[in-house]
Amino acid sequence: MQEQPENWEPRIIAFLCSWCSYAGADLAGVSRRRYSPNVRIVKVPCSGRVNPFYIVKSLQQGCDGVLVSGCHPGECHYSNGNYYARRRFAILKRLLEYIGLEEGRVHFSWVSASEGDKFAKVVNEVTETVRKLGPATRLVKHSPVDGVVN
Amino acid sequence: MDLQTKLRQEARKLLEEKLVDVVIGYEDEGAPLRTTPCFITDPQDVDRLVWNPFCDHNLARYLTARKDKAAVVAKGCDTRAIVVLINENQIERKNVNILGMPCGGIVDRKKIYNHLKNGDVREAVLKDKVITVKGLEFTADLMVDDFLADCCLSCRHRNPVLCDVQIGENLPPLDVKDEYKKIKQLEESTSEERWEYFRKTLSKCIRCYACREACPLCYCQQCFTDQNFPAWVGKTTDISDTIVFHIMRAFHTTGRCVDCGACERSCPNNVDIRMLTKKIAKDVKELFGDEAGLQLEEKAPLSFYNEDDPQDFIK
Amino acid sequence: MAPRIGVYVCHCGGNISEVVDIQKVMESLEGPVDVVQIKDHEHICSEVGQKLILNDIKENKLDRVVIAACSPQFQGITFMKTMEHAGLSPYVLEMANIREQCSWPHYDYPQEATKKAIDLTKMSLAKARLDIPLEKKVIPIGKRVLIIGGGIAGIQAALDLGDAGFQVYLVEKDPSIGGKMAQLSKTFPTEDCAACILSPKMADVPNNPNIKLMTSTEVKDISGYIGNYQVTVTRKALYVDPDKCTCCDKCVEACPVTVPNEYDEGLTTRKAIYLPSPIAVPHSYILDDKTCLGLFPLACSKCKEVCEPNAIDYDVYPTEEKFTVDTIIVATGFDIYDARQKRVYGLGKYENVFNALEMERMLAYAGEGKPLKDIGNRIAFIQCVGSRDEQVEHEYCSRVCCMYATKLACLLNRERPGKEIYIFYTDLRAYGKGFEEYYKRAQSEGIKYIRGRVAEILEDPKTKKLTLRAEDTLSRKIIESEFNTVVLSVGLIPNEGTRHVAGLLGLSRSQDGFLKEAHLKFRPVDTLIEGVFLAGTVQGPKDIPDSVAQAGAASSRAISLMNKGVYEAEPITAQIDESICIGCGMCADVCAYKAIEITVVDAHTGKKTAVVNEFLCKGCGTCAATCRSGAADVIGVSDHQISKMIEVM
Amino acid sequence: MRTTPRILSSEKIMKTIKKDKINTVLDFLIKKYQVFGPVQKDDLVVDFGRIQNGAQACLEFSNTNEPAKKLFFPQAETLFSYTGSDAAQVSELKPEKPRIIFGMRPCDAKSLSLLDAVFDGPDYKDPYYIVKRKNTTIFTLACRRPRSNCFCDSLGIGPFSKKDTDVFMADLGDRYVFEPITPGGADILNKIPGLENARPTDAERLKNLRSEAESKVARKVDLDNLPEKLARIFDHPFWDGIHQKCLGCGICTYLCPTCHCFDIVDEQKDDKGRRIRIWDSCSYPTFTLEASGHNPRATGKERMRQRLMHKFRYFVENYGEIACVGCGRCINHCPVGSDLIREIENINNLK
Amino acid sequence: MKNPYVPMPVKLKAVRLENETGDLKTFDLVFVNSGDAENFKFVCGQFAMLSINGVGEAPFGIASSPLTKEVLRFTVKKYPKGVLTTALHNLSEGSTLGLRGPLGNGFPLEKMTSKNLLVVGGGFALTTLRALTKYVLHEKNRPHYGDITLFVAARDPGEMLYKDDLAEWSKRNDIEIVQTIDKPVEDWPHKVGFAAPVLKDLAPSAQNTTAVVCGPPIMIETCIKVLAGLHFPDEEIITSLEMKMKCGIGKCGRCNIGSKYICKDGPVFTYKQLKELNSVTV
Repeated sequence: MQEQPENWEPRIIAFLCSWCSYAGADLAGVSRRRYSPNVRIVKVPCSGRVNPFYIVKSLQQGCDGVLVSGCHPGECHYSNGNYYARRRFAILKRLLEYIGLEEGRVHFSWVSASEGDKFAKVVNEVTETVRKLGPATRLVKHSPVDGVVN
Repeated sequence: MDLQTKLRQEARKLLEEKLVDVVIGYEDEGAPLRTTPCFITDPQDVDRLVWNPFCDHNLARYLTARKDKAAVVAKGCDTRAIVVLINENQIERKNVNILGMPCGGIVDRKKIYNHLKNGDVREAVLKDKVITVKGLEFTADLMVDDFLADCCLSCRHRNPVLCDVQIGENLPPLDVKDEYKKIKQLEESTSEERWEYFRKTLSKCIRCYACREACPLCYCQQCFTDQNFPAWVGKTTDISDTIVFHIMRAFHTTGRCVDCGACERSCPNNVDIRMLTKKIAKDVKELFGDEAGLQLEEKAPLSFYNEDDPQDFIK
Repeated sequence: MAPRIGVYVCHCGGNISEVVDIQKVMESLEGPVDVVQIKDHEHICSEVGQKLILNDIKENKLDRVVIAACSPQFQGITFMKTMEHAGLSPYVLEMANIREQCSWPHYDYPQEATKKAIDLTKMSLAKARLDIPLEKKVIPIGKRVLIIGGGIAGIQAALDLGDAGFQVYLVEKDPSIGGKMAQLSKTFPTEDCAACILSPKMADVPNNPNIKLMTSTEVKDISGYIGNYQVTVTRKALYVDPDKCTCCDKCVEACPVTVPNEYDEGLTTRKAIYLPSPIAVPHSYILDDKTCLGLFPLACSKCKEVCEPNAIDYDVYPTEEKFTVDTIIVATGFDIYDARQKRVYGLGKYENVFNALEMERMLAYAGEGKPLKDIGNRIAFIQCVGSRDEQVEHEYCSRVCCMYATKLACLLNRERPGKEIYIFYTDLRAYGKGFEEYYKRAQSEGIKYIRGRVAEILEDPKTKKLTLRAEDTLSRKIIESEFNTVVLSVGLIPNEGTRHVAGLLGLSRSQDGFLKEAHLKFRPVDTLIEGVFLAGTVQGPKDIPDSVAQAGAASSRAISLMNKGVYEAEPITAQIDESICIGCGMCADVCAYKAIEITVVDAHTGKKTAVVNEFLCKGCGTCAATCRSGAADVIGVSDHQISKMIEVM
Repeated sequence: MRTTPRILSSEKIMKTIKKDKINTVLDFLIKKYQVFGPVQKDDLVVDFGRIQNGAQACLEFSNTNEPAKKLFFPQAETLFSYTGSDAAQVSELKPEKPRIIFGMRPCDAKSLSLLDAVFDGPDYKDPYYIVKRKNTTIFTLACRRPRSNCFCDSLGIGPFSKKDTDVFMADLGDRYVFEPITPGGADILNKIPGLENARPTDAERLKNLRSEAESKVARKVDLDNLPEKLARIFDHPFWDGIHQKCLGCGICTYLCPTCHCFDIVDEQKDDKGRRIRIWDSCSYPTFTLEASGHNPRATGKERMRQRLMHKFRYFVENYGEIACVGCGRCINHCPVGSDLIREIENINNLK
Repeated sequence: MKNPYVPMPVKLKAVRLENETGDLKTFDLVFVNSGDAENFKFVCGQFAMLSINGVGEAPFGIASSPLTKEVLRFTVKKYPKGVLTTALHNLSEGSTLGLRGPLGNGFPLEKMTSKNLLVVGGGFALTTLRALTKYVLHEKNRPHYGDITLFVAARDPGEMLYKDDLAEWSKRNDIEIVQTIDKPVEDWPHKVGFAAPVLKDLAPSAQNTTAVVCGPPIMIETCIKVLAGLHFPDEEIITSLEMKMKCGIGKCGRCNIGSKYICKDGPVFTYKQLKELNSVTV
């Protein structure tokens, strides 16, 4: 655990499929289920839509955490997009952690439209994990490389 | 008859009978410890073809741009790359004539230079698995097998997986003890250590894209690095940009990389590129049981799924 | 020109404004020249609010609208309509969800909620800048339906649609419609005679002017999309002109070739020229060109010689026919599990082991007083043969076996009393209407149900009697007992025709191999391919009433689509940049809708690229995320847009 | 173009120091200057890096993997930054301390005079380059270990060339000798404590070492009529075959001390952005690809031709010299074994 | 030392759509700093780099005459893959952008004096030719030139650039204007056909005439051949080339033909020079 700057709050981006997880997030809100406000949501049609670049770019931009959430297996509105996503992210997550991204920056979940509670729980978990890790540094692109040699 | 002679015979036959327009193989232009790709169209030139442990290029790289019918000299890994290229519609099976070479491994020049403390090799003669290297201040006899490329040491497909003519008998399978030893070692280290390792090796990258260009499977008309809408990766040598480039290039080889080692060999700054691609190959095998380029009409692991694929990483 | 964006921040009558500092949100959006106006409103979804938007669009020439309010899932449609009223594309509207995903869950963190609301609105703004004014794609849709499969489900759907005035092409690969039901003796639980209830329906088919019946016909190819499916069928050579044939039977007498009769599961024989079944529709003799001697070369022409109406012509060939339909109902049915694969039960090896369909046929004959065979007094049924069996990779329950075994047992019992009938079952499933009562009645009639799996059957080589060994799992006793006849209650499996049609249409199959519905609960007869529906056992094992009900459902789904006259396709679809695409085909591999094809676009260079059929595409974007080169993207949720949204972070 | 001021030969007093004391020289310089020198990056790679103490320098090397150009023309460099659509803000170009490049080979030193022609030429001046150049003093280290693909001789440079440097250094085995070439070089040299005057025999010693080193430059290439020859063969079928094996990677250009093509791109996050220039390569298809989709150098043939023409003909026409210093890096590192010398010989042999 | 990479801020004063397809827009720019305006001296045929912060930079020919001090005019074609051209087209009036220049050599107006001028322009390459025409038609300059013919080719009437200018010039009797479109269109009062054949039919006299040809590469190539066939001397055929540019000052290495950089030594070349450079067009 590293030392955290004062008032630092994790900034987390979430890519939610519009049919299950986004609706699950809505349900959490409708049921006034409290959860941590650190997540910014991008609605995508399907977890299968989530290009690995979305995750990598988010990390490069300085997001402290990334969450991708879709329909449970077998429940994909588009039949099987989440199955492809699952394979893609199994590889990507392992790769990112292998190159040294801290375990706990990138998360995946299945949240259905009826799982408002689960959504809240996932967000809280993700936020807490990221909070423990502290601000992202490793993949973040800071500023110009000027000057001369490394 | 040695394999080189056989190879030349076969190439001559193919050209004379006009079965192919060109034979893509290796020739020796005199540079010690290396060969260079050659494109032979005249049967009279087939004696330029050589076959030795310095034939390290993956010539499948040259097939994608061709419209004519080409014969290509291909080692086990090269034939696997060809299989992937056929599966991905990049070449037509009928347009390529594969001269399959059972391969005992190729020499990693950098290992020799290293052994010689970066000595400047001015002459090298290969005879029966012994390379006699000469520099201005030294002469040394080196065993080929002591200087094989890393990818060859863990090679489990030394024989062509697909070919029209196989030159020579199949080699027995190599006794690969721990294919992923280096990867596992790294996996077992801490996150900080891994980050430090990759930061260090990737900071040597000068974004010359030789790894991409040498890779037979990096055939995209437009690489993601050149994409504008949106521009995913910065073009600088900022460590973040460099790492993202390598993460995504490696990711794009998922289930496709045949571990021919072309990327790493081509790197002018000795970046450990295979530590990324091999890791993915390992994961693909562990998670999905797939290995690239072994079968025609096989779908790449990312364009396929099983309902019971592992998902323990998903909340 | 730069977009002109109008932003509306909704108070939602306090639902939002009591938590989120609306003023701050609005201030944070000021600055960019393309944000023409920022307004707040108490209830932007109200009529007044919508009028405000309408007015602003006109007055301020807005061409993008960002609404920070409730969830787009909640009021999205309302605002999309507002956009349409204002003459704008509904796809240049973006909503920032600052209620469900902001003020409501974060009511106790007003500051954080405000920050989040600002970010979400800015993200919507970033996306709106790159929105394209898409329009729904309208496809005209006619009233033509292709029904593949002429079993009870196909027949029911054809009649429903034909009666409703739709033009039906009913394609059946066999010479007669009727399917498996036509082979049954009686039906459970009412014990109606199957032929008696089915044959009137079968007869209605050719009599319906709206149904074009095509028997002995197979679907060769289907291309296109809803409203425009191009169908190619192959019609087998018939040799016997059904219009001329009088079914006088003289040809049959003359025919020298005798082969097993499929209708009776091979228990009886037929000639090379024959009537497919007594209730066949069309009711005409047919000639089996695989066994007929008269065709190649002409060695025999006995049937032709005796045919008085001159209905026989050897010199005919298969023909291809093409037609266009608007929707398709797939009703290709099932096959029974080939129990010969369960070697321990000895089907095909032991004389007195039969599968249930064979027993159906035997009973049908017995019922007519023409028993095919003496089946003895001790009869055992073995349940779940090829169902609920991981060994043969059929984990599913076939749903009908418990009841048809009960039915067959009752019929056998009554046919000649004094029998001892045992049913060895795994679990007894009598869930349907009248099933439990039927089961009780069978028990009361003396049918013995034993919970236990039969481990093996041994045949006495001399007497041909069968010794069953099983464990009674209730009493925990090993049973070893001798029977005259064993009936295997075989399960239902997907058939070859289903696989073929699934391939043509790109329909996905469930793990069990049956075709997959769009949603198990809410769209049980729809498929993911727009305009293609499922009826009957093609979707999974079911009994006759369920098949008929589903056929009705499928036809009514088709009717509701076609009655509109037009089909509106979502404009959010995948898009391929041909100048970048290298035709590797990964996108096509992952497309659940078969909407992408790899096509040679430049014959000269042989350049291949992916081409999206925008009517088939549903815009899920899996292709775009799979594409390595960035050639595939989704209009309306483009990589560029999402990248800009990420940049807001 | 820069003209190098010369010092009078009477002031050319050679200095010397024992090898084991060389770190003291570096440590002294580090106090006043930003010192860059060859640093061991891994087992095989020696490259220029900032030296924080003398021990970091690796003076026993054949040549650096990458040329010295990046010290003056970095691979990525900010031209200016901005906020929103506001006007450009150019940050102070002048570095805080003067720089010394210690241990550059004569071939690389020569390359700087070629880059001067481009960036400090008669028309447009490149301030970013010029500032770094003017702020830098160069200590050339004579090359006693030419490699098998070195051909600097053929370009009139030679492993002991004293041109285009401020201080010339040579390794005498147990000692280094220093010879001031420019007044600036002499000035610095005079301030370094611990240097002794060279021995009377050292000049002779240098001469011998020089011919020894020169004899190790095994490869030669005839460049005499090359520019004229190239002018005649623009449309020769020769170009159809030569590029076949080229992968189109940027190694030969990135590692070339004289190649200087670049791209200019914008990078932005939120409303803070900057315009940067980054190395680019004429080997890349995207180099000349226009927004319309048109590409004047559409295939490897045109790109390979451009590279050779530029080095051996266009540069000569524009600046009077060949844009090559014979360092051999492009040959050593070409992944497919393309050999520049052989290509030139092939051109020379063309009818 | 002037930093040649740093743009001057300019404001977009007016934008106008030029064609029916909507991919051509004309931009009128004004300098933000008065000092820049005073120092900005250019000749017809020169170009400038326009840039948008965060997007990038690209070269465009200056379409306004040096005699018009109020605004600098550029016409930009938008390409789907052109990041900058797309961004430019999305700008609204009042936006700030950057400008570097003037760059390049411009037309050799001195050498052209007392000659007849044949100005041949195709498609949207009419930009610097507009500047040239405006310039030579100016009352101060008109007496220095002989007969002036302006030959304009476009795909269809909708793609014809600077319709207002053409209309205005048509009213004059000291310039002949020939317009042609590729395919016949109803109510088109001018010529029909591709530029080169129409030019050939027109057969302008080569006598004491300088021809200036700008257009798409294929048009330049064919028109130059026509002119050469009509005995225009190589050095009297002048053209302006385009190529991808980054620095605009002859350093970044991409826009050369032979040893000449289009940005620095061009974009204006005579046919004679091009022949020496092994290239008719790029």
